[in-house]
Amino acid sequence: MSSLLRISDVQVEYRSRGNGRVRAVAGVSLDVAPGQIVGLVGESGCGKSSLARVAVGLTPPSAGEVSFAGRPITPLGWRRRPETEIGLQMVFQNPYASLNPRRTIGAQLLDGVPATVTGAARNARVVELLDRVGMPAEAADRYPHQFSGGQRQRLAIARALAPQPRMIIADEPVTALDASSQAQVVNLLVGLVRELDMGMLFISHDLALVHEIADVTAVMYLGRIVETAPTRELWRDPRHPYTRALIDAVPQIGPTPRLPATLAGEVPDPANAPTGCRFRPRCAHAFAPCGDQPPTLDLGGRSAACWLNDPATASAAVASH
Amino acid sequence: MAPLLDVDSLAVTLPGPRGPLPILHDVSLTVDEGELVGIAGESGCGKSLTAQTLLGLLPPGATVSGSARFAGTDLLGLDQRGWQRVRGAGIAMVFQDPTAALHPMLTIGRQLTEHMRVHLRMDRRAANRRAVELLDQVRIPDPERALRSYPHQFSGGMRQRAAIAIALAARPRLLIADEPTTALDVTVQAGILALLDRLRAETGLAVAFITHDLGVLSALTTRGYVFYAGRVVETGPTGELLTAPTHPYTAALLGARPHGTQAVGTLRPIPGGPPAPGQAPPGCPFQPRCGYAEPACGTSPPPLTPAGEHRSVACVVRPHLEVAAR
Amino acid sequence: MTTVHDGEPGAVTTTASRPRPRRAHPLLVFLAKRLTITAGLLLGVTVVTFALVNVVPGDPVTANLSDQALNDPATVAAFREKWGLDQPLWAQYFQYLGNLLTGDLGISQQTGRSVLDDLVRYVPATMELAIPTMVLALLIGTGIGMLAAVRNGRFTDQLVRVGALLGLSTPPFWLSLVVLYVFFYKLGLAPSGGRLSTAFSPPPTVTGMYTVDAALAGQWDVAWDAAQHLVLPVLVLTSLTVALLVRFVRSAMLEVLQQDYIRAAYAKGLPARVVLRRHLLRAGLVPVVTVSGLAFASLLSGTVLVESIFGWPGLGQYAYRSATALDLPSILGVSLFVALVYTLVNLTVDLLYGLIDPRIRLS
Amino acid sequence: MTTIAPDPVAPDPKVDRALSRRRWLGRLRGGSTRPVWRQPVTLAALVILGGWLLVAIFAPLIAPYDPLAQSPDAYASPSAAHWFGTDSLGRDILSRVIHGARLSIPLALAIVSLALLVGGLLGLLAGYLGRLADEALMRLTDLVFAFPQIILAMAVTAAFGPNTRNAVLALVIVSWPVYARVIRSAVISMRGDDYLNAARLLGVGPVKALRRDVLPNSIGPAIVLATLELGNAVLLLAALSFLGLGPRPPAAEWGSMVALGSQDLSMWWVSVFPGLAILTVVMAFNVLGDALRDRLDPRYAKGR
Amino acid sequence: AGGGGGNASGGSGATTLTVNTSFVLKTLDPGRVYEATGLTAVHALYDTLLTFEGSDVSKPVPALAESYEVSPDAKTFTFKLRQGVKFSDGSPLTADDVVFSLNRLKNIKASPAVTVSELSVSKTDDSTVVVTSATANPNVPVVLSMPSTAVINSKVAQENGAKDGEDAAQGDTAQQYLDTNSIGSGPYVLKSYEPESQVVLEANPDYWGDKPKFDRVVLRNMDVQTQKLTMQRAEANEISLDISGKLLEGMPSTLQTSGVQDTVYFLFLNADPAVSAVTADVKFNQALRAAIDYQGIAALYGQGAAPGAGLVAPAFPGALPEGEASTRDVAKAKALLAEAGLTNPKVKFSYPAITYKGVDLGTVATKVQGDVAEAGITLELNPQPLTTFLDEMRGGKMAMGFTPQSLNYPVADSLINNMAPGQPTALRSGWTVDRADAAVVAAGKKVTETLDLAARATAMQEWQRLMNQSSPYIVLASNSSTVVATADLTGADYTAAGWQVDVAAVGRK
Ligand SMILES: Nc1ncnc2c1ncn2[C@@H]1O[C@H](COP(=O)(O)OP(=O)(O)OP(=O)(O)O)[C@@H](O)[C@H]1O
Ligand SMILES: Nc1ncnc2c1ncn2[C@@H]1O[C@H](COP(=O)(O)OP(=O)(O)OP(=O)(O)O)[C@@H](O)[C@H]1O
Ligand SMILES: [Mg+2]
Ligand SMILES: [Mg+2]
Repeated sequence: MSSLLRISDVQVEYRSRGNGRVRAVAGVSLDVAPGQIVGLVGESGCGKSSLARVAVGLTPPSAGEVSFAGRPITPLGWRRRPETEIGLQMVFQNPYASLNPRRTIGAQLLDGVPATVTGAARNARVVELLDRVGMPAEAADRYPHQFSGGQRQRLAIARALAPQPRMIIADEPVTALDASSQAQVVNLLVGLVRELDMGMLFISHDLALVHEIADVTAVMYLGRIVETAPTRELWRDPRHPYTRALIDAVPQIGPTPRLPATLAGEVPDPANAPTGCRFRPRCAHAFAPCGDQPPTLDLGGRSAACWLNDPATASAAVASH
Repeated sequence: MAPLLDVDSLAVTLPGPRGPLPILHDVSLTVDEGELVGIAGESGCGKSLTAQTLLGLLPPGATVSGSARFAGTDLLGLDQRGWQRVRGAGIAMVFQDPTAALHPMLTIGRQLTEHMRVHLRMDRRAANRRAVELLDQVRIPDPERALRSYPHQFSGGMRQRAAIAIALAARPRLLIADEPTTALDVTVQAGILALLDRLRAETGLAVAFITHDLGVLSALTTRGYVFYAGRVVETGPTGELLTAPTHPYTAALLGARPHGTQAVGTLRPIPGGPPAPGQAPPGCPFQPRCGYAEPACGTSPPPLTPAGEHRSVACVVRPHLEVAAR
Repeated sequence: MTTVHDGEPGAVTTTASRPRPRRAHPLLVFLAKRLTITAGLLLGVTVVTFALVNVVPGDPVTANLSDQALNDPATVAAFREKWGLDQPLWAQYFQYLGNLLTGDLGISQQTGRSVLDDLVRYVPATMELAIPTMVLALLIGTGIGMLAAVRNGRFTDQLVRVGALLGLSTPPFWLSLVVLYVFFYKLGLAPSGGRLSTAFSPPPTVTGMYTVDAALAGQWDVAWDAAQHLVLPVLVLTSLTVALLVRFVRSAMLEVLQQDYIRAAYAKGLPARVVLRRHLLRAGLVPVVTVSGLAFASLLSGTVLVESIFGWPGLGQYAYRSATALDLPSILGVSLFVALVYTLVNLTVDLLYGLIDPRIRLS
Repeated sequence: MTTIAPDPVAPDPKVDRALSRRRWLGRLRGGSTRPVWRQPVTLAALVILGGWLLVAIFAPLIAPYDPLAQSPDAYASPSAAHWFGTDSLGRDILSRVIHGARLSIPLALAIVSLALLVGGLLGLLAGYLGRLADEALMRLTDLVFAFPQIILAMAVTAAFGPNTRNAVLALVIVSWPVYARVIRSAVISMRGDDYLNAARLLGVGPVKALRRDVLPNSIGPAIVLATLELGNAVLLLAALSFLGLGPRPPAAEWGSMVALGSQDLSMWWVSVFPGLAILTVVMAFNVLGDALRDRLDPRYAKGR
Repeated sequence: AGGGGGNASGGSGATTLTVNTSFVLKTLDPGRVYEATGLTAVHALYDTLLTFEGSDVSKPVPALAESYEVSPDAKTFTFKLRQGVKFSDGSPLTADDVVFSLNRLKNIKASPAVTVSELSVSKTDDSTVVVTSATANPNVPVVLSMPSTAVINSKVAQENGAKDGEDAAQGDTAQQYLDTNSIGSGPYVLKSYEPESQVVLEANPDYWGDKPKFDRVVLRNMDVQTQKLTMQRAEANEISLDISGKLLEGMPSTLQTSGVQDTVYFLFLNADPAVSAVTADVKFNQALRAAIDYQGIAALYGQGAAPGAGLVAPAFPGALPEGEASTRDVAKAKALLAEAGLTNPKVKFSYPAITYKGVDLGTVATKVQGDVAEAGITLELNPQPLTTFLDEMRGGKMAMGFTPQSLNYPVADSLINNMAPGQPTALRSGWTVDRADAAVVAAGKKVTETLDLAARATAMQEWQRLMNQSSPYIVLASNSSTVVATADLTGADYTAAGWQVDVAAVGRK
């Protein structure tokens, strides 16, 4: 399966006042194939958005490369985006900031309709797009503030669909929404991706939600991807202690109160990341080899970056416990 | 025994551009000593406003009716001094966003001890001793140093735990936690939930926990209230409430949650949205979105009526259907 | 609000955090950067002033020689040569810069004294107005602004807002005339102008501020007289500055009042006065500090008009006279001084931020 | 368990009592969102400004005398014939004050709109281009800020010769940086805004993005500021005129009228009335600016 | 609270005379001083060979020179010095000091040097000084009464950088010292000098003449309008120098005033057609003259002013009598304009935006504008900062201007040297000898050639009458300079001699 979006060894650094450099993304590789939904989960501040922005070319990576449909993505400066990249679109987290409050919905959708579509066909496209996301044609003449958060997110999706993209990166598209609107938007997005056979990188910190929709789930911790696996397998048999902790921390509905499992320690700050395995200070299984950064081990259709998965070191862990 | 907090028929209106807006209607709820009670509902349904009413922190121009008694005191009749005595020492509050609720320019120590010294009449040393104990209790490492730190030097989870320590400092009997974990990651949330549960167990603290996450409600609380459009639509033991919901709204909320089935369209959104304040339909406020709506639902808002042991529901249709189904 | 620094040691429980490379003390880096910017700014000021003065159709010779002397070519030539006006513009500029580096601001054409001496003479006079004004304005402005914010929408607030509005809308020169008319002419409650009654001699110079110097020398009658002369100009300047501050403080405090942490402070059962004094004031101080810098700048503007009406021999009058006499060294001197004050005030403001707000604390 | 609560709107004495005791606290969170005509101060300002506009437009019809006409009746104190008295040349002060509105108000508008235009354009470019352009602009604005406004304006007018045009020019020179900064920071904060990102991802070119997405969303605060600055412009213009650097005589300019009056304070009416004219106009502009800000700037509108 | 102008007697018990005046003060160096307030101070600090007494400026009287002789050709002047005069530091004043002072004045080439540029000085013995003039000049005694010719202590001056040689223009560095120290023999010594605010003089205990009545004199910088307010509340020991004309109205009658009409305000029109064809037209010139309401302008100035007659102010010998004042005739003006073929002529009218001796020039200019408008002449007012105005005027490109004028020393002849056709000031208005009426040129020459002072005055009048017909100068009005003093003072008389008031002569009743 050839990949549509390929992120290889990308790093993102920020220069922040007083703190020097912050490496928000510290070497991430990720592939998304056509028609595939890849979920990316991780705690707040672990670098998900930074990765997404690099992936679409909004910011340049400090190292590594992103390619879309086989061509490298050139970081967008103050120039027009090349045609070849327009097939890669993004849906943003905050529905209140991702639509221009001073332009009509229609005008904003038209921005994305390819120049090849002309005349009345352009407006027809807008209506069609609105219809796709379940909004009436009248919406085209209205302004963003006249819509609720869920509706806006649907309009933002319509806009992303306008240039008929082959791949969508959705950065926490439903985090700001109510459970009910969340369900609406997620259903819509997933339905469209499946119907149009697009690829999608779905970023979220809600593990349960990703579990519901993603084919493959990647778990990110402090700028690194610690585990990637088909969603069911990941959920059933997590290979990285962090994935395990994340799954166990999701509160479940049951007949009697049952507290979710807690994870020791605090989320470290990327400016001050621990050496070696970054999860080491919070990991119940930490042992000697964790002082070195674990390699991403291919476990047959899935991968994990934990020494426990390396047969050579794992035995030592057993021995020491 | 009378409950610690007894709210009866509470109604609140807020000033709007075109006259007063009724926000809360006929809200009744109780919290017993040492009980963990949950309040859930969609955004804007009046959860926070209920908490604000109970602390006398309503916006200007609000009107309140009904009654709210806390440990024998009539809260709604309190004057400024009365409120000062109740707040912090009787009822304490933890806010949703720990970053916004901590003063960014005062040390944690100061924020932790200042009301102790007012309520518990402690001197500086005693207050500091207690502060260290409290920080230790909420599992903040190196409490002595933490006292001298500023909020921005803490991580989100630590901030929320510090906020909880602050709320507990003056030994309140009831803690109102208004979505204290919504801004936090699941792993951090797990820690906070565990902390609240432990505090309740160790100190007999009563907690009213506000959340919109039914999973959290289920994991932590023993009894729950579901709010919709400023009304309590259903109440009962949390486990029963969430595994066997009676009100169509509770059921719909549960249906919209992901349940790990991995198929397109398994999330079942509730059609439409909640009514804006003052624009609720004449009858049951949920009726326009309800799959079970009958003409009877459109006449007047159904009162909360007992439906089984410890449970009440404000629906005229669904309980009968269930009875019929059994 | 502003940049939030993560990575403070308190937050990190890791045992193996990477040692950071040694860097210069951030405060030093900050100061060095500011110094560079200031130097650039001052250079810019010299360029602008130089250019402006030379755009002026007026010729300094005309401004500085008597009418009949101007008819005498020898006198004119002597003047030109003496002040280097016979050299090309760029040469004049670079000569000025060269002298500047050695701390020589040149000699004022109109007073015939070194500009530095002139500044030393006039700056204290202006400071004698500016310091009490600023202190009064800060005290009154912060107090009233806070009161108005707390009483938002009520009568007190309306009153304060209207008052501030009046203060902001009153032309300073007109207000000076009005107070002069009322307090001096009609009521005779205050002297008409100047720094000291003619019956007194200025006290021995220490700070250059008469009230202070007289007090230091134990000449209480002189100090009292000097203080009386301060009343009207300070009254005018204060009323304008207070207005500016009140408006700003009020809206800044209102913003703070909306913050969750203020509600949280009430929710803890703290008495209102504690919340206001400890929580509100502290947070509101940051914007107050910002605006004080601004207020100071506008105060310096205000003194130009007020000094000229009250016959106050300060920097404002000196600037005005230098400008009308096209006295380049003096204009440059004043501009440089003001720019320096401006950057110093800004620097102080920034350092105060750090003091008030731990999030932007530097070290 | 529950009973129907009394009508929540109906006054309940107990509730009222509780509320009145608590009102001071409630006020903390901000007051009215009342419409303009319910806010007496704003209404008054609107009326005053409207009045002045009418006065300016119909000045020749309203003014009892020719504002330039001299008469031997110099320094006449206010009377039925001359409501505001006459000045040293026997000119009717009321008529001059009335005609002064035709100068001050349009000139203030001109100053502010020119400064907005210049500052806006520079700010837009600096914010958008960033880096060197931005740094250069910031240093330039710093430079202007480093001079006290009135001194710089004075120097500029003195340099180019005092007349109306140069006074306006000088005031534009001293006031554009504020707009440049406001627009610049709006643009910069918006550079990260997602609707701009989204548009660019759709292939919208930079100039189009600047025009459609950046400008309309950054101009708001600048316009609010401009309204607030109108009063200041009137004041500065009057100050320049007071110093003899404004519109040329015999123009009926309020600042120069105050200056004329200041020559002999015992003839108080000569300076008092033009001073009051300045005061009222500036005040009206300020109130209006405030109202506009409260209305348009969400930061201020919130709960106020 | 504080008393009015701050004239409460000081703690020291010393008597203080306060002199309020609006000043721009650049220096108290006698060799450089030229602003009025500087002259007032220098006159009190230093002695000159001769001087004027009270407000009489008709004849110099002895001061440092006990007597003097004038050669018949008016070129050599011999002064006999008074003996026993000491400088304020106690050292004796000698002929060398006189020679040094006058040479320094001439050679440092500062503003006042022009008055002595043709003079040279030498001593014949310790008590005799001879001044020679390159050209015949009967006014040398007057010049040597001026404060700039004050005698300074040459030794102290040289110690502080004073030079009197040819190269003194570059070499002399004594100004800084002389601004803060007085080294003269006058009735007062300099106590403090604050050029923006005040100059304080203290009585010289060793003064050779009559002791001054006041121990202290403070020359205080004060705006005119404030002076008026101050004097209205003043009780004693206070003088104001700028309250004149209109401002005198409404002053308490207890105050005494002393005024002399020594200032003349005139318009000038450029005679160079290249600058302005309109103003160069003699007919226009005459039309303008006829259109101006001289009486009205005098009324605008107020008390002590008179409609313009000639360029010489009434205070000085050679002035035209008031009866010859110009008069208004609008019809004539219109006729002249028609004759010249000018319809609605428009001229830019420049003037310095200043208040001179209590008169706002802008107000006067506006009045003129209003007057001539009735005759169909449009003047576009162009107020300028003083420097810009002077500069432009000097450039000779100003079409029409307005300026006050006071004399450098109380003799009107200097006007000829400046304003006669072809002279420097006249050239600024493009008035060359070629463009002038031959009669005017001749009349001017006649004045300078007349050595007898009385005859000179008559010639001067004749010159002015001719000037009034065709010169570029239109005299609007003459105005008084006034000393306003509290009732208790004596000798507070205004003098046209240059120093305004002799503070040493002011006494108390
Ligand atoms: N412009 C920036 N300058 C400096 N640091 C930044 C910047 N943007 C992000 N960071 C830092 O980089 C890290 C990763 O940020 P990022 O926004 O990618 O995280 P995220 O996983 O998307 O978090 P969230 O779930 O909160 O959206 C954080 O520590 C953040 O503080
Ligand atoms: N100060 C106020 N003025 C007017 N209306 C208000 C004010 N505060 C809240 N409301 C309205 O009251 C209703 C209830 O608000 P509340 O904050 O109690 O909701 P919530 O249930 O806490 O929602 P969330 O889950 O978003 O916190 C909302 O419709 C809100 O718009
Ligand atoms: Mg993110
Ligand atoms: Mg809430």
